[in-house]
Amino acid sequence: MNDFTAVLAPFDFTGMEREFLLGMHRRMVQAREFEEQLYYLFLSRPMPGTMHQATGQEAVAVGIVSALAADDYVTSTHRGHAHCVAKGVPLDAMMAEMFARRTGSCRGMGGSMHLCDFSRGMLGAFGIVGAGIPIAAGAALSARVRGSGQVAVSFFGDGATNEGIFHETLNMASLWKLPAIFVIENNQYALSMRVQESSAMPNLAERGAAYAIPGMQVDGNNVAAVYQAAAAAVARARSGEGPTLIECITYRARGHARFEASGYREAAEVERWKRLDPILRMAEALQNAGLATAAELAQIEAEVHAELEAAIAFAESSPAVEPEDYLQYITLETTHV
Amino acid sequence: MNDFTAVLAPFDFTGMEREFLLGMHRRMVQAREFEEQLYYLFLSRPMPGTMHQATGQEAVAVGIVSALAADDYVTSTHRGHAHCVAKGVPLDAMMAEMFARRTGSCRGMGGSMHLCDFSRGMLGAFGIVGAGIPIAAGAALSARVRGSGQVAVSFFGDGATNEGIFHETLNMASLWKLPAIFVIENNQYALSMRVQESSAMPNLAERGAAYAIPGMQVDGNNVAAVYQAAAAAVARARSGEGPTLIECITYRARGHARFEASGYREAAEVERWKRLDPILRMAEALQNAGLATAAELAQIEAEVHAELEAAIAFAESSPAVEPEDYLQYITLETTHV
Amino acid sequence: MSDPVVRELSMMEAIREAIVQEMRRDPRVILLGEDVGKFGGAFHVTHGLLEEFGPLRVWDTPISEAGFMGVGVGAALTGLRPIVELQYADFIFCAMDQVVNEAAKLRLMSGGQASVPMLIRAPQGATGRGAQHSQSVEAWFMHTPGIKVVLPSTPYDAKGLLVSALRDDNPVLFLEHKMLYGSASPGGGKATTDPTIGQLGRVVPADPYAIPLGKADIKRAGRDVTVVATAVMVHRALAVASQLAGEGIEVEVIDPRTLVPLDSETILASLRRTHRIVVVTEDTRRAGVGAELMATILEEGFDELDAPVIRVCAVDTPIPFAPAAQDHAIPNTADILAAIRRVLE
Amino acid sequence: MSDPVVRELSMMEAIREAIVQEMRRDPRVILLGEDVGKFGGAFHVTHGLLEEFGPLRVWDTPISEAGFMGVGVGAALTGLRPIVELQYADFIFCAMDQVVNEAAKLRLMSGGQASVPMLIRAPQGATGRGAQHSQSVEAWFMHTPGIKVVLPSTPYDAKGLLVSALRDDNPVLFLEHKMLYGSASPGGGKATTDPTIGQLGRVVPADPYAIPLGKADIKRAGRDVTVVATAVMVHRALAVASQLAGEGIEVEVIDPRTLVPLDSETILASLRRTHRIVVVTEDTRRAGVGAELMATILEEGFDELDAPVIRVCAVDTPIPFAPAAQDHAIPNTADILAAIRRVLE
Ligand SMILES: Cc1ncc(C[n+]2csc(CCOP(=O)(O)OP(=O)(O)O)c2C)c(N)n1
Ligand SMILES: Cc1ncc(C[n+]2csc(CCOP(=O)(O)OP(=O)(O)O)c2C)c(N)n1
Ligand SMILES: [Mg+2]
Ligand SMILES: [Mg+2]
Repeated sequence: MNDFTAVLAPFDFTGMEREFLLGMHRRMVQAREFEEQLYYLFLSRPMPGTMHQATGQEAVAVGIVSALAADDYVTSTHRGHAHCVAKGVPLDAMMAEMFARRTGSCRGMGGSMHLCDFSRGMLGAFGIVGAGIPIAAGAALSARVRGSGQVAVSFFGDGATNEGIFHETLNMASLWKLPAIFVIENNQYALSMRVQESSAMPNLAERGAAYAIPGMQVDGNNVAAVYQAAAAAVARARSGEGPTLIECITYRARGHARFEASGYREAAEVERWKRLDPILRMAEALQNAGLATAAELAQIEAEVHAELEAAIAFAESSPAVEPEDYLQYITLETTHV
Repeated sequence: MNDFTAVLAPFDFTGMEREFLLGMHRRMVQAREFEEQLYYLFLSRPMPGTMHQATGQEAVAVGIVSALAADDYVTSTHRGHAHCVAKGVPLDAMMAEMFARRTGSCRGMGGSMHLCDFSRGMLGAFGIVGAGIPIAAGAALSARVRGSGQVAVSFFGDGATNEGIFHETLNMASLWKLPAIFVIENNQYALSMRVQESSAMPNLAERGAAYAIPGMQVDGNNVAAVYQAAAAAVARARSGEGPTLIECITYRARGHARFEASGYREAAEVERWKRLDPILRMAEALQNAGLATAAELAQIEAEVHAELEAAIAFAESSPAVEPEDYLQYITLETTHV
Repeated sequence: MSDPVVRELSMMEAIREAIVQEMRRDPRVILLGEDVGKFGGAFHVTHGLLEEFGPLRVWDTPISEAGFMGVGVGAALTGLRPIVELQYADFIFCAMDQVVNEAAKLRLMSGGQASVPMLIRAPQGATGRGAQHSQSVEAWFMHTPGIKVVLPSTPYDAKGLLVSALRDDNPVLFLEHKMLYGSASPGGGKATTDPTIGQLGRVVPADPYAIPLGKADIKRAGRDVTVVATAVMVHRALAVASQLAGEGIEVEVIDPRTLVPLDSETILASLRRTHRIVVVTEDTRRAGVGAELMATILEEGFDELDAPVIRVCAVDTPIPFAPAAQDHAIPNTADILAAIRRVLE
Repeated sequence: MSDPVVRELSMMEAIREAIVQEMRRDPRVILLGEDVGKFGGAFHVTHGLLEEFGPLRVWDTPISEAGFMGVGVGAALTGLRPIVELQYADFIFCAMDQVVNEAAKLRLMSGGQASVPMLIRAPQGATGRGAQHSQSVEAWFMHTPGIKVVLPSTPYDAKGLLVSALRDDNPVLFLEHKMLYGSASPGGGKATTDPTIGQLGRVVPADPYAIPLGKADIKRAGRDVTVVATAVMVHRALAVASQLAGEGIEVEVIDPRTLVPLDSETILASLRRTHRIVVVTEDTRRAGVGAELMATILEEGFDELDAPVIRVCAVDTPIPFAPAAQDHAIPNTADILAAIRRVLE
């Protein structure tokens, strides 16, 4: 997106309660703080595995998930921490998973790229680009068959739209009018590849037309705008009208993965986007609207910071995974035959 | 395509020589006769394997390939006989392949679903729906790298457009402006599935827009119209402007595979399309334009009929594949290391 | 109590009956696949199901194997028990990522939260249609941790195994040999037949029954040599066994029925009686099912072996089209006979 | 004549050098893959190639594995010799159809008309990144007729094998163990290391040279027991061999280097000397490389065996994330040591 200003939207809080807005803000701060803490943990001690930060993209995760009910479904990506935070996965369990502890969300079996929490409809981060897309559609189909009224959201990147599975799934979801919402986190890059270099149609929302799916393009660094788009898509999905494709224009503030230097980006571009940071913008908008003071916002940050310290302490003091733990998770003994 | 009349085009022979037009007609008759002979062979004696007839679709194969040079590339499908005939694969060798003889195009190793002739740029029929699409793009990329000026055509069905590989390939071909032409043979069905049941956007030419590829929809039972579309696409490809998507609206006159009864189609629909038979229409148009008499056309049919009788005789008298023949074709001994 | 009803069924009918009965019993079972609804399936297995169960249970999909496999995974994760049908097993490679990286791994990756009770059905085996419609794919999935693999040889087994596979909480790949269906493909042509496929296991109870996964079946008892065979090869091995019985050689024929889990105990118990063993499978030789069976036997039964194990498998080749070539590439009764004679030397 | 130039290279550097030299020699060689150009590859292997060879030779692809694998096939069929890079071997399942059904079958299906001189490069092996970035995929392709499989363990071997693989007229899968690269992933983090990986084969000639496919290498000679090992396991086996040498036990360590074709002759010759054999691989056990090696040894060397062959392989599981669990699932030196002691009993 060379011309981001085209989607830059003012904050419109119409119909949103203060509590709700502060809740979204808090979630974004939690997601940010979770990853910033991780960043320093990875710098300062041997941590298992790797991680991909969604720093700068928090408004997408939080805005979308805030429009969902607790039992709605989400599938996520290799860059999944913020989605999990938004879906209410406990920070303690998430942090413990990063430390490969038994108390982790996935009992230490998954790690950063496979965080999930089935009790909260979080069906998983997927390390295979695009793999979560049909799985969300399947969850939506399941909701339809069971008549549960649930909807399913799949988050994926701009790069993922070039996988065949995107095409196959959107076609089926549209044909069957599944209660699904496909959210493109267009952070301008797939690793080193700018979206213009990897997508012949860089206006990704327009790809919806190939499946007769309405495509929306939103200011992905404006949590209220994202929420509003999601709310419309959720309403559409629940009323049986079918899926929506939402392209959220955002930016990956950090490298692709921990410490990746992103030498392929221009410093000026990175700087420009820093000023559009979704948390900064929301903080400003809340204050401008008289919904929160600087002190109240600082208070939230302090509380979140304390939560993260507690999460790290929880993780550190949790029992390590034992070498043979995994053996119980390979297959499920079926007893009901 | 419920409203086929929207694309029904009058025959416009502007700029086409009589010889050329009669040549296209002859190719269509050859393709038709090849498959009709096969139909009776399968009825009357044990024939190896199976076959999928393109009866009623001959104008697509012949119209497109007539716009190509001899060394341009083609990839084909399970329904590939007509493409091979159009590309000039000898009828003898094709028929011998159907009989599993050593003199077959593929030495009896491939059969109907894998007919190919590399000496004529015919890179193969593929039994995996969609598999030929990226292979044609690869041939186009190769032509670009070698600076050969060749173009590559991929034929595939309406059903194939729902495979992810269609999406991945068209995106790359457009990004890289490959000299490729993607031809959808929209014969209204993928086995039992009407195009409206399997494609959320049943106007398949419009799918090109998702990749910034121009999409054309043509009367696929009008060989002159198909040729004209192809000629434009070839010119575009050779001049470096990139790929074109051509949707040819046509109809599968016979069952999906030999003897498949197509109970899912209405008799009236089948009848309607019989009147739109591409060979009948071309014969009529040639006569109307004063380019051929009924007698001359009958003469072509008689000649083709004789060719096919000769091809069958050739196949029958050819040596059978010996049990161990295949062993030499599994891997190629590399001697140049 | 009256006697249970039994009839003769083809394998196609037996599988269909199992699916119908399970769909009546369990509303969570749904079907997904190309032409499975209106058309009734490429091999007629799902004939009439759309009519009985309606479009919320029977989903005709576009040609999008990866996509609908993934839809199956998502449905399985969220309370349904999907049956995903592929028209030919060869096409599973189009959906391989969803099978290997998602379906089979999700349980472990989620630390036991996820279960993926998905049944993948796929017709396989060589029937003269060339290299892209002929493969036997079991070995790839035997090597895929997290998925079970079932390979029935008779209608009776097929029905009982399908019931268990469908009630299993793990992903299961159910491979149906086209030559055993006993039905024509509505895609054209008559039923493919093999003279060695006789009446074995055609009598099938009308009521549902479950054959546990991981339980081999001794298709013929014998004291001189053990033959472990799967699918069509069970029938070829039995034909050879009958022939050898005329010479006074008693061949024991064991059908593992499921490759994962594998009932090595039944195989080893037989080996302890016969001390000689031949393994016959239709998949290609290198790193195939035969290799795994040999390795297992070698590990657990080395001291029982009076002769090296022999594997009779397909040649390491894509399956050629010409019938003479195909028949050379796939094990036939002469190959099996020769192997048995060699192991008895 | 002056002495040939030799230097110490990491495996990453050795592979890069082979590619650069072949690209200079043969204009038909092109590169396709995600981030292979501007970025220089997920593990830096193709660093600087776009600058040297330009965008007609080095193609940065979208994330479309099936698509660009198919593009590779098409290019290979029409006069080029593409190198297709996958960022992790686990992603090959996204492109599996093009590898198994097209690349590997086209030669046979076309009756020998087609050749597909395509080299697929993929980094593999467990390095703590969870189940979808850890697999060792060689067995699936060993079971795929029509494709060759190469698995180097040292920089020296990697360079020479890559040259041969690239000059081969068949599709070749070249699997590079991430732990052996000796370089950091630019995707983040430091080079993954293993204390058992020492200096073996780090001295690499500057000039191009070819190591033929199908030729095993005896990495250490020994008379008491043969260990056949691949990739990282070669290094672990050598560490154990050193340790056992202190006890007077001489272990012979053989690295097949290519799994297809397999140099069974070198393995069997060793067996004829030692009569005891252990097979060590990182892929999962069931129907894996270990099974095939055992089956081959059983078939051709049964009478030479003084003890059952033992295979040491990964547990049949998706690779768990926690390092302690991963290390349990993958063979380590203690596992190898125990197996050797057992086979010597
Ligand atoms: C199938 C597959 N191909 C490639 C990769 C390697 N990879 C991981 S993330 C990534 C870039 C993804 O880009 P995008 O979808 O835009 O998501 P982002 O990283 O920007 O959030 C790549 C190429 C992968 N994990 N899976
Ligand atoms: C990957 C794959 N999936 C399914 C099939 C089975 N199949 C063969 S042809 C066909 C229908 C193809 O429809 P379309 O692309 O419209 O081509 P048409 O048959 O109409 O020419 C199907 C489902 C296949 N051969 N390959
Ligand atoms: Mg991105
Ligand atoms: Mg069609």
